Amino acid sequence: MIETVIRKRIEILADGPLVRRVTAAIDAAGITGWTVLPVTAGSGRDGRWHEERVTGADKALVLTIASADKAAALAEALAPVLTSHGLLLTMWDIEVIRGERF
Amino acid sequence: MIETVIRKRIEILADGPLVRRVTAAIDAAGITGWTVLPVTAGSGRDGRWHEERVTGADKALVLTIASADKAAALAEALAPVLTSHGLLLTMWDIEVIRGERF
Amino acid sequence: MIETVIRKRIEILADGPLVRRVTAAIDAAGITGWTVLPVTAGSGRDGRWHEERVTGADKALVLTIASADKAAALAEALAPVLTSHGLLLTMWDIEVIRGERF
Amino acid sequence: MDSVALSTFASPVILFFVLGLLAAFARSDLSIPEAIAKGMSLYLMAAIGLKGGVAVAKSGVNAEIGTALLLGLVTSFALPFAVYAALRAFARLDQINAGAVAAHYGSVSVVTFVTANEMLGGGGLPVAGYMVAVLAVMETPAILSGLLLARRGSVDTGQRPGEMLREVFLNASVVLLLGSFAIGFIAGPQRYKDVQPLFESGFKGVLCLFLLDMGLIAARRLMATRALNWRLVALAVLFPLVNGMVGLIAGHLVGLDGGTLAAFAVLCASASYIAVPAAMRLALPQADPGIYLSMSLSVTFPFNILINIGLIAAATRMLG
Amino acid sequence: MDSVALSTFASPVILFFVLGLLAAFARSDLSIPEAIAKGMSLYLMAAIGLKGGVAVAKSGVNAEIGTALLLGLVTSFALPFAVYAALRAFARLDQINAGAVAAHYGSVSVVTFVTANEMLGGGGLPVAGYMVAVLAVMETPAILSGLLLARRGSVDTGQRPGEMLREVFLNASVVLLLGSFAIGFIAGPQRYKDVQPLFESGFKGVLCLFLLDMGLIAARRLMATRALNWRLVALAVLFPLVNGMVGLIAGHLVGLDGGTLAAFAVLCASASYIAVPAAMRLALPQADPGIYLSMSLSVTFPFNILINIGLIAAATRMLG
Amino acid sequence: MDSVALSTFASPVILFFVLGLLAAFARSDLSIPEAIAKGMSLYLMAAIGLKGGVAVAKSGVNAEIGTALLLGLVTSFALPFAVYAALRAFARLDQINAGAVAAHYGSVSVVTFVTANEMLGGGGLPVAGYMVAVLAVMETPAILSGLLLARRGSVDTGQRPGEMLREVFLNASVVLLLGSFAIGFIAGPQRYKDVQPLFESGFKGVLCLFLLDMGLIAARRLMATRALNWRLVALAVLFPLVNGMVGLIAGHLVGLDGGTLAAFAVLCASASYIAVPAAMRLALPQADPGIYLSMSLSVTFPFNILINIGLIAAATRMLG
Ligand SMILES: Nc1ncnc2c1ncn2[C@@H]1O[C@H](COP(=O)(O)O)[C@@H](O)[C@H]1O
Ligand SMILES: Nc1ncnc2c1ncn2[C@@H]1O[C@H](COP(=O)(O)O)[C@@H](O)[C@H]1O
Ligand SMILES: Nc1ncnc2c1ncn2[C@@H]1O[C@H](COP(=O)(O)O)[C@@H](O)[C@H]1O
Ligand code: NA
Ligand code: NA
Ligand code: NA
Repeated sequence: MIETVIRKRIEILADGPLVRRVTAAIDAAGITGWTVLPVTAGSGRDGRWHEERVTGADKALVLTIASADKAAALAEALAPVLTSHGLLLTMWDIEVIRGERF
Repeated sequence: MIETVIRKRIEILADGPLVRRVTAAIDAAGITGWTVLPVTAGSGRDGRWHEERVTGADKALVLTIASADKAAALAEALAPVLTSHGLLLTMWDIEVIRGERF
Repeated sequence: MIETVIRKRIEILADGPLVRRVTAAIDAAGITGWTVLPVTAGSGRDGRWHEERVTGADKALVLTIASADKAAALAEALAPVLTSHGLLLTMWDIEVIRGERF
Repeated sequence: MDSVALSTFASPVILFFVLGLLAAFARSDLSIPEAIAKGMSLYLMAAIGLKGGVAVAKSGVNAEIGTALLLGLVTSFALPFAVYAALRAFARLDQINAGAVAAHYGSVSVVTFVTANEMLGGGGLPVAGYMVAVLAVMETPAILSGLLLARRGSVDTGQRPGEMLREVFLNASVVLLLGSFAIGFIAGPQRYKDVQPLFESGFKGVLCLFLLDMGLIAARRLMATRALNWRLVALAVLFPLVNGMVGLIAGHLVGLDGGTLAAFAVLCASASYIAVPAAMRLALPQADPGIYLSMSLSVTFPFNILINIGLIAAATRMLG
Repeated sequence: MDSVALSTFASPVILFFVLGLLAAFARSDLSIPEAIAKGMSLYLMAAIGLKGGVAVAKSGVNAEIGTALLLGLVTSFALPFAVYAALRAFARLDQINAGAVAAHYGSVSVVTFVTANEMLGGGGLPVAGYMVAVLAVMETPAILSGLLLARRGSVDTGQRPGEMLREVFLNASVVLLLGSFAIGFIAGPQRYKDVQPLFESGFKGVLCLFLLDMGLIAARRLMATRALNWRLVALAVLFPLVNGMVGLIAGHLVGLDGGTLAAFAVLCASASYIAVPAAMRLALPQADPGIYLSMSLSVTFPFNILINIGLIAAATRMLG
Repeated sequence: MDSVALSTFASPVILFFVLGLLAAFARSDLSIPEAIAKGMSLYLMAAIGLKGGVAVAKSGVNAEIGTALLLGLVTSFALPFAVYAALRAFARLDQINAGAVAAHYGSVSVVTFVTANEMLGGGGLPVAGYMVAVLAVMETPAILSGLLLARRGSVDTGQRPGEMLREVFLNASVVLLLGSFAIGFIAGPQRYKDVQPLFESGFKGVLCLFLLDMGLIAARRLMATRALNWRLVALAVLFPLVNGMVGLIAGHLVGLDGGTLAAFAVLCASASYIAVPAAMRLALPQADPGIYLSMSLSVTFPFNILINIGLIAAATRMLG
């Protein structure tokens, strides 16, 4: 059997112009990496939006895998921006292979 | 330490033309929002498909975060369509920050 | 209440040219299907990259849902490629509806 | 065979389609980004809509247009019944799949029409501008007959009827075709000049690249499908032949002629693979897309492009 | 009314915009892929940049250009103060939202400028090439005044100032507009010939398709918004009227005339919906995009395209 | 220096590349959607393929073509051995990375070829149409020699050989280049006229926008890379210089001359950054993309575009 370890997976939904700030926070938390996924539409308290990169109304999903400690540190670091800029952060436990990287 | 609460994350893979029906069900279940992610290819019992928006053979992933109650209500509401239209629904527990929104 | 069963959700981040090999491994493991999501940017030990399909520097996220047995078999099968080709594999438990398909 | 048919295989437009087919069969990884393909199809529809509208602004509106529109509506609604019967009797398809496939053959393929337009025009059979409007009205009536057939006379789709009707009458290609047709008609030949370079000079080149993509998609689907058997393949060749002849006779009877008649026959011969599949996903989800898409896109579409347009052109010349 | 205004509604460019509005209001699913829309906007900016630069290479650099640039800078910085006052007093908007909206009205809309350019040129009011540079310099000063207003005189944005300044002065459209302006200027009329077919012949056609998309986006946003009330809508019509007149008078006083004067007035009348919203997301996240985007994109933009450009053209003719 | 070299920096094509470099170095957020960039690269390949095929249809097939194709094959296969030796000895790269980099320099860059084609043609050194076929055959032999070098004489890649060969010989750009070359050849000058507006008039403009994107990508990668050192940078400048001269001499010996000779030298001087990196990911995953992409894309590519094409043109004139 292959060995797996438990890590945190964190996904953060952010406005396009804010993605750079989120990834900077991930780097600052000492996490080894991140990956950005595109999103095409959404709806929330502020109403609906639909892939309007033209008007800058686009969002992206930033995904990162980290140890529980670093994940907590990242959540802590992002907390003020989360509230002020309406980011959406979700976090859960996953198994990874070659976990020593994270 | 930042406070987190446990919510359900639900992801539904649906044919392009059906996405509107899925998001309507989410709205009807009283969930605050949803986000749509693009998908580019897939394979299932019905064979393979590959980003063919031209022939309408596209799919999308609808992601929504809700309390366990509302998630169950949504699953219940979507159940008939799930079977008849071959949607794929997965659901798991996550931690969110500022959970009072959901 | 709708009945759900527990399955594994596996997500594998791979270089574009390698996606075909990952999906072949999924098919070989006897799993019923898979879905590919696009990704637009990322950062890791090898530095940053940004949606450069022009230079072949693109990646994709392959997602598949399987029973715990098949998931373990898949992880086992992919393990050598994971290390040599720098794939990222994460895995966690989810609830699915109509679980007999997987 | 006819000069149109003969020159077919030396035209860049057709050769790019063949290149797409061959590349996919050889399992090359050549592919065109989805957004680009979608963009090209929007461009092609806007361009033929505009061109048609400008032509009608020049020629004036007349009774022939009304006749052709009506004939188009009736044919699109009626063809599925015959197609359905053949699918049930010969291919032994179940009712739901037979209804879904029938809807595709009653409706039309925009790209087949555009390609025919170029080939007929180039072969001395110019097509009247108003045929774009006929194309647009033929897209959707077949959906209704297909649903009637699939559901034993009921079109109840389990969804709000408004949603279904919107899907049918305001679907993107109908809106864009009729919209740019109206724009061409209102703007007229003089004001059209400004936008002509993009919409007219570039047209054939874009069609080449679009057909390259269609060749790739059609062949890849054919290789991946598990849903076809020889009876379905035979019907997917027979339908365009028979429907084309039906269109030729019906059009001839109401007084169409030349390229316009040929174009109408091509519309009857063609099968939808854009608007109708999307509608079927919603209204007949139990139907298998493997069947209807493979038939219309991977067999009928190439057959029309490579052979049937040439045959119809030849038959039209014999008639006139 | 003036011939420019009269012919507006028969021009394909405007008709495609109207088609987009109507299709969205009718809830059609017509849409243009995001990547295509982004590609078209880059094309339009490169094309007007080049054309402007070549025109200046022909006409030579003179004092008028310096005057116009300075006037543009001052106006973009100053307009938000008046807009802000109106928003606070009449629409009772809070300080932060009023500041954010004000920044949009001080800045400019590239597409409004491009459309005006075509309509004015076609109506006998050609616009001087250097106005592209004026357009570029007017994009960003308003962001500073908007922030000053929203933050009671402090522009501290809680972020590294470098990031904010880069966002403001090196944002994509400023770089592309000024960059291709410089390229046109360096290359000159002779070398421009090589690339003219793409950038000049195709221009109006691309503008048609781009405005189709803008119509869809503007109308869809209008239908989805919950943030507008009648006072905000009234101001979103009043601002372009008043700012356009302010621009006309200010431009006239410094000696601009003809199409160049009209184009300057259009710049003042237009509101940003690309560069400024992106900056506001970063610097004023508490401001509601529902308000500023709906006002600038869904009310002011269509009003300018459909009515105000014609009015400004008429007023310009009266002046000269 | 030569007129080609002199006029380089005033050509819009080159200026857009420089704009891309500068914008990226200044950390502007300017970027071109991936799908658009991919679409433009497909367009450029189809366009030069067609043009080349039509030219050969006009000029006829002759022995010179066979000679050039053979020379191309041999050179692409042979160059990596010299490159490998230099990488091992001077930059002390390990065997795997040296093999991977060597494969890139044996192969070719389509965009460098296209740019050279335009610049040479514009400078009175027209390139024979068949060079497109030479370009296509030079894309892949270097992959084999690179693998031989990296794996001590074995090309076993741990994957099914079929997959590897398909990747190599049916990769998208080879198929599209040779496919549209064949289409141009079959269609001939007469039928090519129909599609000429898109593929010929628009060509230089699209090349501008594509080079803008390449400038952005090259500079951003250069700034992000941690894999380069001065020895690697020096070699990334030396390789195109030396390989270009080798190509010039070899081509001269077999009888090529004028623009055709210069284009062959440019092919030798250029390094792949599309086909070869993708093959290396599969076959040599242990090799570091940071090294081979940064060298070929961020150093050699700009050096060729900005300086080396001009040098090769000057040297060609001295030869003939
Ligand atoms: N901790 C992480 N979380 C999410 N994605 C990661 C992480 N580390 C690496 N990646 C992704 O995997 C790719 C390859 O990583 P690496 O092999 O470390 O260069 C990166 O470019 C990222 O897209
Ligand atoms: N419950 C939810 N589930 C998934 N996505 C959400 C949810 N709520 C909000 N979102 C996403 O977050 C964005 C901003 O939300 P809001 O701040 O509520 O307007 C929305 O446009 C959605 O894309
Ligand atoms: N086990 C699976 N894991 C992930 N995606 C799946 C799986 N099975 C099916 N899918 C996706 O769901 C789509 C429809 O599946 P099916 O209804 O089995 O044809 C496929 O085309 C895939 O994109
Ligand atoms: Na039909
Ligand atoms: Na303004
Ligand atoms: Na080379």
